[in-house]
Amino acid sequence: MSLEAAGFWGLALVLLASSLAVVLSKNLFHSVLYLAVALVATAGVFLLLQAEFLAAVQVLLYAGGVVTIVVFAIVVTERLVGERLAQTNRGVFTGGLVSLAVLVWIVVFIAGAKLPAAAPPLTGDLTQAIGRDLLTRFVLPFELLAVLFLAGLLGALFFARKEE
Amino acid sequence: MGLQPYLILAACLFTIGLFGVLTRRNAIGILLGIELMLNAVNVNLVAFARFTGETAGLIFALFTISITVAEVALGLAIVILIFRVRRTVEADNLDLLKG
Amino acid sequence: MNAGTLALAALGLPFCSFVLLAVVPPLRRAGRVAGALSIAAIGGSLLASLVLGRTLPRESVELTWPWLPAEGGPMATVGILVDHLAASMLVLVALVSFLVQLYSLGYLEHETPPALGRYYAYHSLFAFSMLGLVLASNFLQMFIFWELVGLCSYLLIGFWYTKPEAARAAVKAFWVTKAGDLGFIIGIVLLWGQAGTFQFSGLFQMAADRTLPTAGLALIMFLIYLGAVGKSAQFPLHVWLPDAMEGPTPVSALIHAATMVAAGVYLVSRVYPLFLLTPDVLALIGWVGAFTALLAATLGLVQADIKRVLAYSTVSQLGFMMAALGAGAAAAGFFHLLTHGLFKALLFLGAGAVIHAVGTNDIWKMGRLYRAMPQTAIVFLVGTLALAGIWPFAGFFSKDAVLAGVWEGGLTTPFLMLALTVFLTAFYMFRVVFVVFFGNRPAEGHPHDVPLVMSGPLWILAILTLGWGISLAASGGEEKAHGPEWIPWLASGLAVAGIVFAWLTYQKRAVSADALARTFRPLYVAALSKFWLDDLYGGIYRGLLLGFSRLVGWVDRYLVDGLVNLASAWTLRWGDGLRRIQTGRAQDYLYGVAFGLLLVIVWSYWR
Amino acid sequence: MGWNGIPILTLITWAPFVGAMLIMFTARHHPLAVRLIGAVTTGISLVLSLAVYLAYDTEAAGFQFYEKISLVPPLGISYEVAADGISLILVLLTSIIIFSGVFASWTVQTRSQEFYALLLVLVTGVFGVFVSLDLFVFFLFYELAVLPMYLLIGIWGSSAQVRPRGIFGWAMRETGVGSKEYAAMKLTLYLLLGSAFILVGILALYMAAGGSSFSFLEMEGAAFDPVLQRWVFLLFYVGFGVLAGIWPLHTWSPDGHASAPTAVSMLHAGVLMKLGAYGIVRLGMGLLPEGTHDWVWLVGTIATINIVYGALSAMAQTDLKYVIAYSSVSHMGIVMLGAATLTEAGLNGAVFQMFAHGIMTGLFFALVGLVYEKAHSREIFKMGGFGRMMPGIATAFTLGGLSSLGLPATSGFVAEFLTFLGAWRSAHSWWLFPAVAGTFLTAVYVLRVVKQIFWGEVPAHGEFHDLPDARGPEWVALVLLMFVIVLFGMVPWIAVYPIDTATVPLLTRLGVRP
Repeated sequence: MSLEAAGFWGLALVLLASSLAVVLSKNLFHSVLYLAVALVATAGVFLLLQAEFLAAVQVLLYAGGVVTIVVFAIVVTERLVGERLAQTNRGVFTGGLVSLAVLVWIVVFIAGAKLPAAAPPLTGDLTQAIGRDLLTRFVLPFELLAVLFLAGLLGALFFARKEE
Repeated sequence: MGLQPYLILAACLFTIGLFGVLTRRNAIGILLGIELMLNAVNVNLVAFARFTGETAGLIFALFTISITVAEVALGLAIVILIFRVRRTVEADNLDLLKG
Repeated sequence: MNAGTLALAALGLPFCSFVLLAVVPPLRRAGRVAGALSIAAIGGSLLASLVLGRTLPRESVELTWPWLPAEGGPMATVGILVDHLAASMLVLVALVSFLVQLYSLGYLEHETPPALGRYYAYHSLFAFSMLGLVLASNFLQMFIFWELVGLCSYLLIGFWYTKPEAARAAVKAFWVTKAGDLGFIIGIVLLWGQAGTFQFSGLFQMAADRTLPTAGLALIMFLIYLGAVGKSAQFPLHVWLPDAMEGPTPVSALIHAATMVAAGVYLVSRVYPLFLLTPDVLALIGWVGAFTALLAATLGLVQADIKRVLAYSTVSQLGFMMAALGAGAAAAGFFHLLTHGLFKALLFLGAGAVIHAVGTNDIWKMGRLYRAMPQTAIVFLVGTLALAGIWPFAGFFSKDAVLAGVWEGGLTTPFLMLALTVFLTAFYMFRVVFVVFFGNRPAEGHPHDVPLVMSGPLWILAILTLGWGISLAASGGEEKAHGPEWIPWLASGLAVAGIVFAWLTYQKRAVSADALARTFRPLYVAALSKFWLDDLYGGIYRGLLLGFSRLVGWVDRYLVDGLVNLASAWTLRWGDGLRRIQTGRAQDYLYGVAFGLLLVIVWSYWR
Repeated sequence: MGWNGIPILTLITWAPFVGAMLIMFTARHHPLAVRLIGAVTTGISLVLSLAVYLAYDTEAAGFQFYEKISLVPPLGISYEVAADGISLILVLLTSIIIFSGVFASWTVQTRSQEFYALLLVLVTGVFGVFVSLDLFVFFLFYELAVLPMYLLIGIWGSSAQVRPRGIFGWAMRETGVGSKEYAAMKLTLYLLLGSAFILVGILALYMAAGGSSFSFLEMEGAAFDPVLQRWVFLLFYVGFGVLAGIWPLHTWSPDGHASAPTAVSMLHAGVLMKLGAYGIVRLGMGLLPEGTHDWVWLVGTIATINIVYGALSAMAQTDLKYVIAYSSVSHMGIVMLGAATLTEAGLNGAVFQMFAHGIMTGLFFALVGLVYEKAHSREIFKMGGFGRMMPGIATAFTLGGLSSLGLPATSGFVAEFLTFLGAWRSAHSWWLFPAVAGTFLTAVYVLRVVKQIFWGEVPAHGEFHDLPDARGPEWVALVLLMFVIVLFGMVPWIAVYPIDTATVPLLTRLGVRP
């Protein structure tokens, strides 16, 4: 077993376990913490795939940003409601069945597909390539993203304003 | 290591997220499930990018991450707003979509 | 000026007056000024018609302009056709219109200025329309003006539109005449389908050349005659004319006695060459005319309203004219139209003077008026004598011609009906004369003779009636019919008998009116109920037409539209049922998404 | 392009749209400015329509003032406009009606800027339909003309009293019969159903013609398969017929017209119903000669039903607006009958009736609006004696009524008479008789209404005292419409000349003329 394989299986284990914990934990707060773990593990997967920049972004934005916001939200909500937020599941059997069916079919699909067995060797710096593409090929979506953020910002402000 | 294990890992992650979204009672819980699903997508994107040598996948993943952050922020804002109005975040009670 | 220009001038002057009154409200609201304008215009028309009548060339004059264009020449034209027939009618219409408009200045002196302006605007429109009808050179134009005079009749009957009776009478007049006009317009359309033209001259040419297809022509001419039945108040469409007396009396004199109601007779005379091709229709016209004359005369016997007596007598006299036309004596019928136009206008205007003075239409509230209004009594007597057909009044000659024509035409039974009508006419007219002007009881109030503006026209008409008769008598009566010698004696004898009988009954009271009524009880009752025709029509209108319309309306609303609503209600219900699967919870929808995803995957796998 | 280089039809079509934009963006909260913009932009359309009418060369005939801008070349969609004798008259009609409509609704209070903006947008759609030669753009304009109606009726409309009864009473109760929302929804659903048929028909022809162009002129050259023609004609007949109010698809119209605000009723009954008839004549008969021959018996027979049935239904109504609305159903029968005769006289009569009825019914709805506004009642049998208080309105109403019953010297007579002539010369000459009977029934119900409302004494119960006559801007509308009625009744050739230049080639295409 190569180092890569070992890393992959290890990370996969952590990732799946923490993900299950996210959706099953009774405590919302714990769920969020498990999410953070899952996200960091994903960053690890990215590293395995030699996408260092994305791994960094994942950790900084996702694990940092998202988790912080969610924690905030929980705190705010709990203060409003005045009690610990309970977190239960409902229709576990049906949900599980449907999810499992989806999983099975995706896996069957993947198993049937012809996929490359090994990654091609890397040519050049991926981060550099991202930077160049972002400002050339994908400059329009990139700018549109800015507009989207602006809209999101306005929306958040709108929601957050004081009740009239 | 081929592409297949990565895709299967992403599929597992995705279905776990789906399970969460389908079963969680709490709106915040649902949002967490969505995060997992999106994360699965990212894994797919990055894996494909690596195995095909096309940087577009990476950039898509970048976009996804950025947009997800915005989405989470807005989603939570909406949850809080709903909470203010309806005094609950129980998804069962949120049936405003009903015709 | 040539004949065409004169005719156009006669036609155009009232039109200009109407347009001015219609579009310049201040002028209309000025009342008497509007009247002056209208009278000046019709005066000009009268002048033009008189000049035209004197200078008329032997050949008829025809001018046409395209009206409805079509590929390869106009489909319909407008124009004027002036011949002796049109010219004489033109003079009659212009003259009576002029006198009546003048008379109205006095008769309607108490109206408000806007109402008076409106009255004269209608009158100008009527003069224009009637002159246009007379001058029409084709069937379409004839129909156009035919309807326009009908409109004026409607508007003028309803002049006092706040009176419910007047409103009802106006609408009734329009409907009944319109019913006849349905036949007229279908006839025109059919004739066009047959001959391809509306033009009188073209049709006459075809009739003369025998190129007009005769198949179905009888039906066409019958349909055209139906128009005349409505307009000229022939049985069974005569019911509107007595009710039309709700209008101001001058209007009755002009429209419902002298001119418009004669339009049917004029129509038949105008297109007589076409009617000559269909002898069956002519015979029908004669029979219906004579029957109408008799029927209306019996109705005239029992009326208490002076204007209604005159109205029934108008119907009766129109029957005379139609009978003459039907018997083939077109000239006699038209001659009677002209003389009747004069003396009936005179009678109506005289009655108007009486009504104006007494303030009621009821003859039993009048009496001994010859003392209070001698002038009116004299002119009314002149008119009555003319109507009764006493020598040497104009009516004698024309009635004589009609009777002779009918006899010569071989319509023996209609002739007997008409002879009986002569007797009845004299009787019911002198009944009015004796009751109103003589009698034993004086009228209520303080009646007085009318001012000059009203008596002037009366005298003019009286002088014309008498003068024309005297001139005819002097000239030996060239228009006199070529019938047997005994006919004038018979007619005069019957008329005198009628007068004497009326004198015995209503002046001397030697014969009791009540006893007469008892003797002819069934007839008396029937006449009082107008032979139940009005009830019949009322029943058809209210029961059949309105009832059926209500049924259709109900079907539309509740069955046709009900089905639509049923479809809509079902859709709503189904939607309501389907709505239940929409719980409104995002997660339930997500299940749908998951199933969809599954489907897509399975489908793409098995493809 | 256009006329001496001026894209005159485009200007006519889009001037109201520009007006609508100006109203929405500049004249908020300035009611007078809203009305002035409306009057000026529709006035521009009116003046230019008159110019087009005068400049049209009847000698040359055919489509004139041609403009074309390619929009989607691969699909053969282009903005292609031109006018022939028929479009010419209908464009003139539309501009007259909307111009008077702007004045007739001068007193609209609530949300007047939106009202005027929607009205003007709608008119752009109407103009567009009449001048478009590209079937795709034609359809777009058609929808543009139909859809704003929903809002116009739903927001500014008024509700009527309809008692649910009969075996379908429960259904009527459930759908809310009588309310303005019901009327708006019913009208929209009906018309959209119709446009679904039309769209299918247009696409079928587009495909059959080779799928390269939506241009009317090019489709005219294509010889379609007779079987296709038969079915597509039926699609067009039903689709456009809904808008033209053919029996039994007419029931949206009384409810819609009765609920709509004044200007909308005017426009809708006056112009929009003509869109339907125009579509049948232009697309149905113009493109599908054999289909026309297959179905003309049906078109004419249903038209006679329309005439008599509409008149009888009108007679049964007690609500003034319903009377007028049903009279439109009856009069649209004359239009369809004239078209179905396939004769020169009949077809000219049909187009003339489109114009005449448009003006007449526009006048009627304007008047009904005025009466309602002043008396706050539409119940005929509760009114009476209004002639004394509002002589102007009474005169105009009478004139409209006379035109309606086909009195000579009004435009209604010319139209009806031409149709009668055509009916008698057609293959089904019996059509003449119900048509003539219809005019008599019209006389009955119109004069009955006039007598009831304007004649007689004012009811004593004191509801209707000192009602004012029409005034100011309202007179502009009434006088204009009355003038047009009388003008086209007395000198009909000014309209028949251009119409004839369009109908004769159409009849030649239909093979009923050498």
